[in-house]
Amino acid sequence: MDTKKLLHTLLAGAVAGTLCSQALAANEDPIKVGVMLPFSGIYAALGDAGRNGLKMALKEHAQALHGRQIEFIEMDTEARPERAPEIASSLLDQHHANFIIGPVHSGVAMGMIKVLKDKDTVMIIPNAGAAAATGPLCAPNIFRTSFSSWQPSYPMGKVALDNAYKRVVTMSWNYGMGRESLDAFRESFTAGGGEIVKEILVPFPKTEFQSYLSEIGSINPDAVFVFFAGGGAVKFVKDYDALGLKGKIPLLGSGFLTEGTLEAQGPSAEGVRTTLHYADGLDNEVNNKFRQDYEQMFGKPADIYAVQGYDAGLLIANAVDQLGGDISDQAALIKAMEGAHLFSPRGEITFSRAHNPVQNIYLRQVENGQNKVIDVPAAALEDPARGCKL
Amino acid sequence: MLFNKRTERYFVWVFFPLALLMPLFLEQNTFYVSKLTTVMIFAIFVMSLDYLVGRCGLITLGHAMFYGLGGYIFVIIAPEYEAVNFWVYTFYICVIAALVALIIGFLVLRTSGIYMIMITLAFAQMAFYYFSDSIDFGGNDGVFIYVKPDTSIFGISLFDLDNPIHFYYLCLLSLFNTLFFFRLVIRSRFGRVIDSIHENPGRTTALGYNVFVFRLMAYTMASALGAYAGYLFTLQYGFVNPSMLAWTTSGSALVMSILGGMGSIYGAILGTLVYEGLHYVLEHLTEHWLLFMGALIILMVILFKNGIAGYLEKLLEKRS
Amino acid sequence: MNNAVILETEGLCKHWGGLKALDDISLKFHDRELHGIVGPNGAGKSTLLNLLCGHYKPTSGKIVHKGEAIDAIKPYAFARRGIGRSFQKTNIYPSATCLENCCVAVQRRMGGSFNFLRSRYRQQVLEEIATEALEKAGLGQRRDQVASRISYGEQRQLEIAMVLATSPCVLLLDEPMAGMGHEESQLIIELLKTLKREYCIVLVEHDMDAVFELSDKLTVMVDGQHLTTGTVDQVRDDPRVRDAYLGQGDEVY
Amino acid sequence: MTTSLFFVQLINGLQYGLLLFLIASGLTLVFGVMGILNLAHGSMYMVGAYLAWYFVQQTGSFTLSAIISAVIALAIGIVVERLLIQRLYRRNHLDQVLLTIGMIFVFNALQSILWGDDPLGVQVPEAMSAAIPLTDVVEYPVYRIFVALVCVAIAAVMYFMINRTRLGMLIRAGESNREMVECLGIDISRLYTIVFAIGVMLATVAGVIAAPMSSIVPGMGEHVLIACFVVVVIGGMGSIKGAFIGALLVGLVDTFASVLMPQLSSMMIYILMAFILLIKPQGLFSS
Repeated sequence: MDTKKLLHTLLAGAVAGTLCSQALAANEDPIKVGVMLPFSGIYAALGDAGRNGLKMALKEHAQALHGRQIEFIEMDTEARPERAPEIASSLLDQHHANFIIGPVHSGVAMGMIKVLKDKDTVMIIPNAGAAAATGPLCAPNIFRTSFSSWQPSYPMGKVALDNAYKRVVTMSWNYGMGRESLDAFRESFTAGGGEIVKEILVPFPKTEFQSYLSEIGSINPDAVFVFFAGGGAVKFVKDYDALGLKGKIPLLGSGFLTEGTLEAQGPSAEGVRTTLHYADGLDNEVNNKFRQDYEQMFGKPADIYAVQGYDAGLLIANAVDQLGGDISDQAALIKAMEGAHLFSPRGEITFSRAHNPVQNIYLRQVENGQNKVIDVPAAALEDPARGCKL
Repeated sequence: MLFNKRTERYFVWVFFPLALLMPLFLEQNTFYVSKLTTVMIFAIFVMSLDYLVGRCGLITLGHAMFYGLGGYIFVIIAPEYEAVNFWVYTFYICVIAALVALIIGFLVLRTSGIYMIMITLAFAQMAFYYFSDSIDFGGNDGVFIYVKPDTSIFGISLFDLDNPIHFYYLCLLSLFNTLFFFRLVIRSRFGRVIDSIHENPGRTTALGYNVFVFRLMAYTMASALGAYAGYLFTLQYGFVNPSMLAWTTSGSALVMSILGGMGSIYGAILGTLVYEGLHYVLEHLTEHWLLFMGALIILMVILFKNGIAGYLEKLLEKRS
Repeated sequence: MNNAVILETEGLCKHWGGLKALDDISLKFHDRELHGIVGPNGAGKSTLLNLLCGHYKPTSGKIVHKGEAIDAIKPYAFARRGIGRSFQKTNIYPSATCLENCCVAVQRRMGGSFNFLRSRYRQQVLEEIATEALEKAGLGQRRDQVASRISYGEQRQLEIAMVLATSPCVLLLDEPMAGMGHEESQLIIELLKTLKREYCIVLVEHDMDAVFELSDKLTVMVDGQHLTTGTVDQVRDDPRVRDAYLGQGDEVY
Repeated sequence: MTTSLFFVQLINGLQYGLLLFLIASGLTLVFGVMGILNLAHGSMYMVGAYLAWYFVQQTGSFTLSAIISAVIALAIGIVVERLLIQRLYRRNHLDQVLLTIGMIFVFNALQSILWGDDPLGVQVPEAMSAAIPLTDVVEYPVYRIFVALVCVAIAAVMYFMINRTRLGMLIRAGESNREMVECLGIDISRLYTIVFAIGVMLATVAGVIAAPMSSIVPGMGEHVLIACFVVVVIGGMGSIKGAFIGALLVGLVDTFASVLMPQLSSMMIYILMAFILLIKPQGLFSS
């Protein structure tokens, strides 16, 4: 990070704080974008990619901002939920951020929502898929540019049935996101007559999978559906291969299983099928340009987390553009964002009444270290937003 | 004299008046008020740990269990959509936490040294995984508290917990009371026995004291206060998460307490302020704040033999 | 002398694995008498004291205090019954003042140890009793000094003062003169002479002159066994005692 | 559970246990000999995994990478001991805790700066990529058997060193009586440096050989640290034999608990530890 710039920002923030009573004309201020992502600890890679995507989008669409500058205020959540409210209130009360982008981790999202719900700022979630965020806890000022946990997993049930898998073992870490993913899969899979032979919940963040895999081997189901991400996904896919299950029992997963992890997984990941709202190899103009530019700017290939961050940036740019640069009226801003129609690298997206993206879900298969799209099992899929009263 | 070290008196006279006036300067910026509140709440927790580790010689790496329990007990016993009385629930939570501590203390206080460190950790991890795996209490994502308790006594409401400034003063009051309370306890006859046990448990037994019972009392008391801190933390933002119980919470509290100067109690406040302050400043200066934080901690261990409090005391001694 | 029996052992045994540290010891300790225990190294003297104060549990046998068997009670309960002991290695609270050292002892008896709020300095009686104990042990002038800063001999005195402060009926003293110079020893001897008029004292000591000078009764132990018990003169003339000490080279009397 | 599954799980448990032993052995050695509580031990495991990845990228050979990593680990051990740990021998455990927590921070930051935060992976060396079928479905990779054998071999070497060699004699003497070792005219500070470096190397080597079968991610050190402490405390601090038994116990209990009692599996090793400490407050094989 550019230390000088940040110091400058800080100073500006402090000055702005003290001069708050003599607020300047809104349109000349920079738009303040608080970034609340993990830059250290287990989710650091995800936070980094999200930030890159966000910055890239706002840079690319600078002309849409009607001359307004963007000021980033970056905060490391360390993926520690108990710190989330404090950091969120820092961005809200200290920095008076117009937009707050974050987080990666669902627990942190809950802590943020607690502070930011119905406040004078707009929260855009660029990853955390907790159903509650656009379900029971949904609010006018909370948007999500990623997915709800239900979205990527629900279509997989249909895919499994289409492949004539009748008996499936599901497995994930025992936490909200994992359980919600398995539930979504179960919902569509059992509705079509499939049977979940066993549901295995592994304590988070344990990565000793051998004993579970041996058990799966003894059950010998038609397929295995899992939710894992990051380091756990790497370890799981490698263990699945090493213990000889690969090639005998097809492995299905929520797309995070093979996102940002393919290089580490190596040949073990070949042939794994997953469903997600994005795929590296999506052949559309936006995506091709996005991937090329991203690689050029940051020296590594873009992943889903970068796309979601990028779309958070697109959403901001789009809304600011619609309002001609004046975002002082929160109601108008929210209305503009609700109506946004984005051309994302993942395809076109709009927003549901609960502010969750309505998007295509792709079926991908790993071929030569790439997630290749082989089908679109659900087009413009909208999260049911159970419990949302918007 | 209650605050018997000169350094401590200075600290009390500098810190509390400043803290009392702070919100007047920060009225524009409620964030700093909230941040200081969080730090003070954690300082209460660190103080209770400091009493156990530095005063009683009971090293625990499971103290965060009570911090988290403070929040979860509230979630469990309080009705979800009804404002309960703050003081009544403070009492409930402290009593329940004390009962839990009594049971766990009964088991863990049979061991000592590193074994005690580990067995306390074991219990804390069990509690952590219990709440983290539980679906009823929000699991990994935690629970919200929708309605904050009201603080009225006989119909007079002293603090509005939704107002950050009010909450700040409640926590400042709690901080001072805790410091005052520990000072009283240390000076008391109970404190005399605890001091004796810390210095020479064998001799204390030979004088006819049941060392186990005294340790159990101290453990229970400190745990109840730890739970009180956790309760305050939960109320600040209305959010409970199992990460409050994680061993890293115990670890950072231990770091702050050692940094401040073990056993000095007021050092716990110093340690928490310095640690959180450094964290805050470094985090805003560089993305690699961990590196500098680590290096500073290493330096401070090597330079300050008895923590910051010890260093200040030596400095004052030299002067006079 | 026919004082009442205060402490009594019946067939007391302590085995460490196969080793019989103490074998079938039956002794009677009388009020207001000093009962010396001597014997070569490894005779089991310290083991006996450790059993008498409850630090060890006997393998078999009984300890009877004022007519009650007490071998099953907790270690701290021994002290509460008035069985106080001093240790072979100085065992005090070095960072506290002498007065405070004794206060800890007095407070046990005075109660209030579970009073969390009342100041420990607020009770005059407690300090008076503690000061009294210090004076009895000849440490009155060291009252307010930190225990680690007084001389070694004085620390031994302090230990006795602490035991006195518990207002015991039995004093178990484990080599109170160990490592002391002649003059310091004399001080302790004088002290014990006055104390034995009030208390039952069990004294384990290597300094034979001192033991012979002080003891009303003397027990000789060898290899965990009870050899003989009698007055100083009886023991001195017992040929078995001479045998036992022969071949012990350095400790020949 | 069928017999064959039971058998497979037994192997899983033993293999996990053996790996745990390898990580924990350095921790218990350093504590036993030097009385130092090294919380940064887990970080060295992490460093090992990252070094393995880095040098496999550079040299293409896993064996070469393992050797270079071990040498670097020794160097880190010597430098850290001379520069930092040496100042703390006369301090209490708590200062050591604080110092080594500081070291964890530094190692984590360096990892992030040097190697980034993406999950990384090392491929199993070509020569050992085969697998042995156990049941119709489940196979057992040769590399994991090799790892288990390496762990057993290292345990045997440590046993031999401590019981049969001069260094081992000094170590045993140092455990029971520092002054005596010093009286024998041995430079105890050099002995300490060597022991600490060996401890660090053991953790690093564990990280290296675990790299091909795990994911290399930030924070992997802390996770393993707690498991290590459980192992070492169950066995009795400072006892190599205890660490060995403790590691196997933890490995087996964790493996079987995850299959038989999934609701309790996350807590099971802690329940085991609490249970053992309540019966034997000094662990199974404390001296």
